[in-house]
Amino acid sequence: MNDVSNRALSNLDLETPDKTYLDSNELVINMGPQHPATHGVLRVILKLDGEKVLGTECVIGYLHRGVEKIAENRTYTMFNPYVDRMDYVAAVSNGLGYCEAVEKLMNVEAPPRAKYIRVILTELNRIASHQLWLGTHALDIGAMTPLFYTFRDREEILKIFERYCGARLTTHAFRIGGCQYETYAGFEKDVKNFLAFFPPKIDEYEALLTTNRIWLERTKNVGVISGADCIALGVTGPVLRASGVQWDLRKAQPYAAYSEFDFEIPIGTNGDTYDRYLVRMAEMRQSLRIIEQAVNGIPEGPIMGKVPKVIKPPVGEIYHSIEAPKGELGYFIVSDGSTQPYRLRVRPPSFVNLQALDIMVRGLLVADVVAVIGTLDIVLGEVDR
Amino acid sequence: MPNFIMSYLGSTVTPGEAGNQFWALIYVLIIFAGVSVAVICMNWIERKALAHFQVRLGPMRVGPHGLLQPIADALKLMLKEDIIPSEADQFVFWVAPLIGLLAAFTVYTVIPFGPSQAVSDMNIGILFMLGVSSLGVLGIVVAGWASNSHYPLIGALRSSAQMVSYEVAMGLAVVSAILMTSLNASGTGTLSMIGIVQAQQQQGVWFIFKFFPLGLIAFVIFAIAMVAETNRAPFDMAEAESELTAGYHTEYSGLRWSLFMLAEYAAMIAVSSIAVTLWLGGWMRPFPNLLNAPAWDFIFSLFPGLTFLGLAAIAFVGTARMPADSFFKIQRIGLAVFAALLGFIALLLLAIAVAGRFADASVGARFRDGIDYIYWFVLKVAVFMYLFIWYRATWPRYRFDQLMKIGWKVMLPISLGVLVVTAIVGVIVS
Amino acid sequence: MAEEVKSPAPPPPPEGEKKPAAEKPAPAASAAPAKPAAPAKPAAPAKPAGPVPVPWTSPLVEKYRSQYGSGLEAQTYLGQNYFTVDRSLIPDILRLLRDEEQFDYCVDITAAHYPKREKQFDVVWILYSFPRNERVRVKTQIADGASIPSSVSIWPTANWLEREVYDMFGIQFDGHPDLKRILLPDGWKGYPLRKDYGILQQDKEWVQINLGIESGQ
Amino acid sequence: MVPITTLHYLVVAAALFVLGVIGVLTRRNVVIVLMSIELILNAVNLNLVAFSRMWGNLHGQLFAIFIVVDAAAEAAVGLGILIAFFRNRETINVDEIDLLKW
Amino acid sequence: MNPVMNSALNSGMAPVATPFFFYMLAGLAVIGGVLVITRRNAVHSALALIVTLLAVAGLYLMLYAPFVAGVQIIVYAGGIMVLFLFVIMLVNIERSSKERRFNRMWPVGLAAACALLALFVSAFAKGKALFPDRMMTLPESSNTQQIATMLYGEAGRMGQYTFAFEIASLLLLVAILGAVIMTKKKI
Repeated sequence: MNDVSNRALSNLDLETPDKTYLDSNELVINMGPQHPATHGVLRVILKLDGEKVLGTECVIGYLHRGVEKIAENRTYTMFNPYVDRMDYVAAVSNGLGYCEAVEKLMNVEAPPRAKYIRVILTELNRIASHQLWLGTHALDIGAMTPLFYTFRDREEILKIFERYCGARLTTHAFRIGGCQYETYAGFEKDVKNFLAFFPPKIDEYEALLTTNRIWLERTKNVGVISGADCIALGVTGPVLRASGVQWDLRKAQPYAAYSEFDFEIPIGTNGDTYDRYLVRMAEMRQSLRIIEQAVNGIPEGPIMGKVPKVIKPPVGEIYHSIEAPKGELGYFIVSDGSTQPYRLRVRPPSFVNLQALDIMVRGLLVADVVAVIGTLDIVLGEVDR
Repeated sequence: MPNFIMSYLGSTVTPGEAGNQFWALIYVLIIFAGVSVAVICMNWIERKALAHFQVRLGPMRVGPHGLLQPIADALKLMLKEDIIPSEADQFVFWVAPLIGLLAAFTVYTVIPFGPSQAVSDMNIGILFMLGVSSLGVLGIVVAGWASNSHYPLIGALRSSAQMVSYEVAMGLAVVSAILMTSLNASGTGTLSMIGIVQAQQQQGVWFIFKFFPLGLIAFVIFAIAMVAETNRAPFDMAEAESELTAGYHTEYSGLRWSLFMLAEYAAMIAVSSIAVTLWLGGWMRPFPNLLNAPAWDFIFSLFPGLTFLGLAAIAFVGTARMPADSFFKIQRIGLAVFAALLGFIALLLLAIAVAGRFADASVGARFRDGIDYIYWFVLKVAVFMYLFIWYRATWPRYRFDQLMKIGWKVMLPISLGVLVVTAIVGVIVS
Repeated sequence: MAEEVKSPAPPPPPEGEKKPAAEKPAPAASAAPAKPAAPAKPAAPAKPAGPVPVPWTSPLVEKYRSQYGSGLEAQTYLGQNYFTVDRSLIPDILRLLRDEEQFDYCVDITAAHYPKREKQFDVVWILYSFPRNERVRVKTQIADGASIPSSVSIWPTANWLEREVYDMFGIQFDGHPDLKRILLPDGWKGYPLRKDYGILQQDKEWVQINLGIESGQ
Repeated sequence: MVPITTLHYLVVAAALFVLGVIGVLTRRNVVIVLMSIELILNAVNLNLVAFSRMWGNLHGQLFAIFIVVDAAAEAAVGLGILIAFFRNRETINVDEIDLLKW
Repeated sequence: MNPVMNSALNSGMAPVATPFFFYMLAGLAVIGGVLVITRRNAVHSALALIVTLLAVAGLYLMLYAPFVAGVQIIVYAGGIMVLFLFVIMLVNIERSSKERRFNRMWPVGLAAACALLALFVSAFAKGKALFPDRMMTLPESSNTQQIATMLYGEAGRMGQYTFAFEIASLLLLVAILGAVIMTKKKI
């Protein structure tokens, strides 16, 4: 089938250099867990021949907090804030995934107004997550300035979150069955201001990087992965779309109110770091389109569905997944009828995408490992759970 | 003894040449102090300019607008603990920054700030400069090795390979500039730096504009090579934070580390002053031959005064806009004093310019010329410094193999090509 | 062979009486549950039973039922179809699903621990087919200590997913290229996600040796 | 202070030459042997330039430049052989390099 | 080349600084040489060699050979020594520094070197009379200028050493090829 599966994926199965020449400078280098470019506590063991990477092995688990074990000892509502701590960069979409999973388990539907609010906040969060990715990714490759531009603009989004639910990062914005808070007075005005404020800012980022000769040199044909390999390795999100696979859960299996908005799915052609950059930049623009339609068309009505005070879903198990900024974020909940989930499994996109690092990096140079880790956009909170 | 001192004042030859060790020593001290002050200002300017590129304010806390920040940094570095890794090689670890510093500063003996304002006018000026700048590589290589750990070793190997390969391109670009000096009547070129500037004066054109595209291409090659030579901006592979943590000076700390920084900035200033000397007509003011009417001389001689006046005005505006509450009182006074100082210098310079204008042949005129030479030279070097900062703000970093590819496959052939074409055109023209 | 298991038998702890889900008819395809949801337990008082898994009938299911007969059940719960398969069928049914039914994306592999059951562990594969935009789950039950063939050769993504299941539950996967702990330190003893593993429990010995502190708490 | 004549330079060159020869003959490490050869070449250069200064023409200096060129070539090839050899036999002391073909 | 230095020299009385500089540089060169062959650690002896090279460059300056001094600094100190350090680090031969430094035959080597020294001394002693006591004056125009005319010839005429110079460039080409082929792992 695809070439990836027949090559057994044992770690560090390196094609050993031919023995005729004893390699005098074969280094095994530890990158991490304290390393400026590993986006958190990820340790990558690199086997180098000079500068070329022969193979890598990721050692993870430094940030493992046992979220799934905790879930089994918390009630459904109590567990809600834990979910924000996994992918702390895109906390809102974690919350959305979890609440929708439990609603599906309980066969309850959130009211339309709540769905619209959820879509607006999730798309804002997607933009914020992509901004943070762009800033840190550009910094790893050496361009210092985009970091400050992106963080300055991300402030606007975080202000909206803070006004809406009081928190900037771990927002805990949604409840099972709908939203906790009605939108504050100037919500539509703030979002509309943001919609006007942000497009020229994206043009600023693109002016800085898209046609920047050195940026092209550092990202073109780096960390190439084909669509088939992506599917085989379970890679989802912008990385998959950059390899040419037109698949986005918001379109494939619409949830919340996504079916009511029209937006395109940007895809790349040859699955290299530059295409992933273009895809994420285009995604930011598409999110703006969604927010615009959502803000203009937000219906009136209740924001909380008919959900009992104490949530005791019926016995059974369901799997529900949403399109988080990093990829498919899934919740597999087994309920035994009690108020606490019997088993709650989180399928994190970063954890599965990180597995593709070894394939993408083989044969590249050390400087590219940093670029590829950046382009995978992994968050260690989600990888280690 | 006094005539030994005064004897030199009248002569129009550099102290080194006039065999006057005493004045040579004074020039060396002046240049050493001048470069250190320039490095300190450069540190402040780099942080502020970089900050304003990146939509932030930069150091604002220490002194008005962070003016005392470099001094604070220097003090901090001196007080910081100077750690030497356990199995590092004590002697080599100690000597490495000194080699780097030695290489960076000895280049200044040859750089002319004026027809007679240079430590010594060696007739192999350029050759000496190229030689000493290649010694800088040794400092870095040995530093990387002495720290006895993986990352500095790789950083040292990388930066030495990078500097050696760009030195070749730089050397060839310099040769094509020197070739242009020999296109005068006598047909004998010169290696001495002062000679080169005088050649540009005689030929009435800066070498960057000579045989239009050629001079410019050679200049651009040199400009790129000098950025790579000092491990800066897009070519800062050696201390690429994201991969090798800090490259060759990872294990250094405290004063020793600041020596490396001093050496890096000094090398930056040195290399850009060589570029200025070779291509932008060293200390000559713009359009020396075209607008050489005394009126024009006077106008151009006003520039130093006007620049300082401008700086003083900016400082005064700064004090005015400073918020009123008490915390800023000291800073306000400090800035006001600084502004007054700048204003005073501005007036002084204007006075000299005016005096020079009317009392032509007197000492005042020679003194005014001296100031003009230094002013124009420093202005041009400042432009280069701004370019360094600009590169650092906008460009991401080249990967190491791309860097080498450019060095060998792009820069070297082009600089060879420029050299050959310059030679041919030179033969045709003369 | 495997007795007909309607749904994972609720653990013996005092089975909460069925919380009356909202009066929503099971949106599952078949309107009335084909088999009366006669819960083995005494019928809950007046409150009607919530949505219950109903047998899932589709050509795909028919083909496999004819092929594997009793070793395979197909149910649907809240619109999500899943197979409950006997352990012996595991490698070939997955390969079949991937090759013939184009379930080319293995979304997730996970497990659940039911200490009271004779076959304690439920291993679950969540598959998705890009061409058919459809999701299916394959479940199997294995006893404690039993091993299960690894599906890394079918979907390379299974490498880390199975390592995590081993790390958390201690289920051995035969044929896995490099089965070792992924999240917990290598020398850690105990499998945290088992029900008998306390929430505050820690491998004290590992903590003392490696971190040099008395205990993590 | 007696004026510096050419003889002084010759003595210094001779000293360097002898040091180089000692280095070549007694050291075990190939890199040090190569460095000693560089020392010897330097001694020769010093002699040439001293004589060129004495006779007042530039032939000596010119020849010194040629020797520098040659030293560069010799160092490059010598180190090339060293690397090739080290990569193969993991040793660089002179006694063990006794095979013409390995 | 500045007139002042030259005229003073002709009168046989060099400015007072020269003998001091000569002895300093010569001492530096010899001490550097000794360090090169005695250091246990290869990088230390490389540094010592650099010191020697710079000292010899200084001696060239005193012998009015600035061009050769420049070439020496650029090619030797800047180029070849970087190559040596590069190889020492790349091949990280620190392991071998634990072993004995001198080979077993070192007394014989030493004896041979001393014999050579004795030969030099005797040659110098006998030939002392042959050396003219006064240095000839060096030609006026700048040193680099003359070297160029001898190398490349002047106004169309071939210089004495132009042909030799081309062969030298050929030699360098061969050396480059040799080095590359030797060190490349897989061609």
